[in-house]
Amino acid sequence: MPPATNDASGDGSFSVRLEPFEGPLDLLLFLVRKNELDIYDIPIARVTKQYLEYIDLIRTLNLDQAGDFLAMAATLVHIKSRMLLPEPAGPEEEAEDPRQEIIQPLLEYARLKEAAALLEKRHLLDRDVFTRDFVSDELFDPEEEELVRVSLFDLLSAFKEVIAHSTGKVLLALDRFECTLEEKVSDILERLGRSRNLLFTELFTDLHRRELVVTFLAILELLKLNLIQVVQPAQGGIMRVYLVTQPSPAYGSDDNTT
Amino acid sequence: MTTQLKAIIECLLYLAEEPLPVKRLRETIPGAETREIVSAVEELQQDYESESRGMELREVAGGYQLRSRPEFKDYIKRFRRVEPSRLSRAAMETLAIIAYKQPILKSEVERLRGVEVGGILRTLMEKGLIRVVGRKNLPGRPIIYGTTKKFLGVFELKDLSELPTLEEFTQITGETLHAYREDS
Amino acid sequence: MTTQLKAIIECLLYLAEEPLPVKRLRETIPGAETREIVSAVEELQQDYESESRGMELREVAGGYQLRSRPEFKDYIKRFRRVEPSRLSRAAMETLAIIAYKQPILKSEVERLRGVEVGGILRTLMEKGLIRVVGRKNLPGRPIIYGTTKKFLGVFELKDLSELPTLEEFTQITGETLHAYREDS
Repeated sequence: MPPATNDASGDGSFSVRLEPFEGPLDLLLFLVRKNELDIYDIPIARVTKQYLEYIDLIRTLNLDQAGDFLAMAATLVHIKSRMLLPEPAGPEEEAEDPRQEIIQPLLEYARLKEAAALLEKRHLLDRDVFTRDFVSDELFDPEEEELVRVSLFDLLSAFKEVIAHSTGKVLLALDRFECTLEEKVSDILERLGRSRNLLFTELFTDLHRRELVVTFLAILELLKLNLIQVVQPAQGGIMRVYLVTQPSPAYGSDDNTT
Repeated sequence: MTTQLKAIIECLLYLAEEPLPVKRLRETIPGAETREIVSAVEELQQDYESESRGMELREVAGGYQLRSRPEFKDYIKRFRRVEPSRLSRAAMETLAIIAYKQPILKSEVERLRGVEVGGILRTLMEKGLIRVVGRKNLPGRPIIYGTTKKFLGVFELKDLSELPTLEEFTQITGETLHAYREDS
Repeated sequence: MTTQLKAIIECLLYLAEEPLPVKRLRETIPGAETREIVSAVEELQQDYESESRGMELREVAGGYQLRSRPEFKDYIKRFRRVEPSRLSRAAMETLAIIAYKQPILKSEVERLRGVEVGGILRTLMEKGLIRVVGRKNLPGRPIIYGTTKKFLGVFELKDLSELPTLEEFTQITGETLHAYREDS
C-alpha cells in the first residue's frame, strides 16, 4: 500500500510517495523513525495521532488495505487511554508500562527488517550473480570409444568373415595383378600413410581369394614388426588398422596380440 | 598431482550443475584425500579472486560453485535478454522471518509482520526458497515452514549459521533505525 | 580495459549455452571493438592452455566455447555416474512449469522463471520430455509447448490429471530421473 507523506515544505503541495508500507508495524516504525523517537519511550499520544492521520489518508486514497491497519489503531488508542490513568500507588510493585504491548513487537519487527535488508544486500543468484542454467552435456566431447588391440583370434575370425563374403563375388582374374607378400606389405603401408587409418575390411575389398590370403599374411607380418596395429571398440565392433607412429602406442595391454 | 588436481576440480566445477560438495569430488577423484582436495579448492578460489577472472568460486549450500562476478551483472542481463528475477520487499521480509525463526508457523509469521502472508508464502514455495518441514500437533495441524537448500544457494550462504543472529541487530535506537530507513 | 574485457568475456563464455561468436560478444559489450575482443579472446585462449586449467577455450561451430579438457574424460565419466539427476534444477523447474501450465508459450515460461529458457527447452525436447503442440495465432506465430507421452512414462503417470502437486513433484523427480537414466 502506498503511504502518503504530508509535504511540510510549506508550498502547500501534497505528495504521495509510492513507497509501500508493508503493514501496521511498518507504518509505526516509520513514524518512530520520522520523528526520531526512542523506541523504548514512544510519546504515545503523538504517534497515535499521526498513525490515525495516515489511516485517514489511506482511506481517502481508497487504498483497499486500510483494514489491516485498524487493529493497531485500536491498540494504540487503548494504550493511550491507559497512559492517562494515574499510576497505582503500590510501593513495591512497579507498574508495567502499557507501551510494552507495542514495544516488543516493534523491536522484533525492526530487527527482522534489518535482517531482511541484510539478505537483500547479498549477491543474489539470478539477480547479481549467475551460474550456467543448462545441462553441461555439450561442454565435453562425446565419450570416445575405448579401443583395444585385437587378438590373433579376433583377426582370424574377421578374416574368415572376409573370405565368406568374398565367395559370392565374381572377380575378373585376368585384370588382377597377383602380388607378393613384400609388395602387399608396402602397399598397405603406403595406403595407411595416405589416410591415417583404414577399416580392416577395406584392405580386402575386391580382391582375389589368393590375394586375400596374401593381404592377411601381410597384416600379420606388419603386426609382428609393430608397424601397424589393429584395434576395435572394447565392446566389439568395427576393426580399424592404424599405422604405428610411436614406439609405445596409447592402447591397453597387447599381450594377446600377434 | 596438485596442479593436475586443481585442473580436474576446475573441470568438474565447470561441468557441475549444482554446488559441488567435497564429498562428491572425493568420490570422483580416486586417490585424492579430502585434505588435498580442500587445499586445491582453496588455491583455485584464490586464482579466481584475480581481477582478470570472470567468475568467482563460492562456497554455497554445502558445496562449491562457480558464479559470475557480480560486477558483470549488466552485461549478463544484456546477454541473456531477460530481466533478472526479483523478490518484493514483502517477500524479502517474510523470507527473512522464516530464515531466522524457522521452524515457524504461518500464524507466527503473520504475528511478526502484522499482516497476512498466505500469498507470499505460496510465492516463496513456488520459487523453492521455503518448504514444508512438518505439521504442528495443534488443532488443524498447521504447517511448519523452513528454508530450503536453494535458499542457501540463492543467497550465497554456506549454511544457516552464516546468518548473523538476530541479537546482533539489537542496537535499535532512533538513530540506527533512521540510518537504516535512509538506505533501504 | 583489456583485463576487464578478458574477464567479461570469460564470464559470458561460462554462461553461454552455445559457442559464442565474436559478433554476439560485441553486441553484449558496448564500446569494445572487434579487434579488441578478438585479441582478448586470444589471450584468454593462451591462459587456458596452461596445464593447471580444467577447461580449454576452443573455436567450434563459428564461435568460442569453454570445454572440458579431453584428458579428464575418465573423471567426467565417473563424475556423471554419481550425478544424482541428469536434469539440472533449471531444467526440472522448466519442465514442471510446462507440465502444469501446458499448453504454454516459451515467453510465458520465461516470464514465470524470470530467465531465458531457449537452451533448456531444446534439452527437454532432445530428451523427448516436451514437444511442440502447435503455434499460437500471434505475431511471429510463437510455438506452443506441451509434455510428451514419454514424460508420462518417465514419471510413471497414467495421464496429466495424475500430476502431483508442485511440491511433491520436485521431491520425487530426483529419484525417478535417476532410475530413468539407468535404463535409458
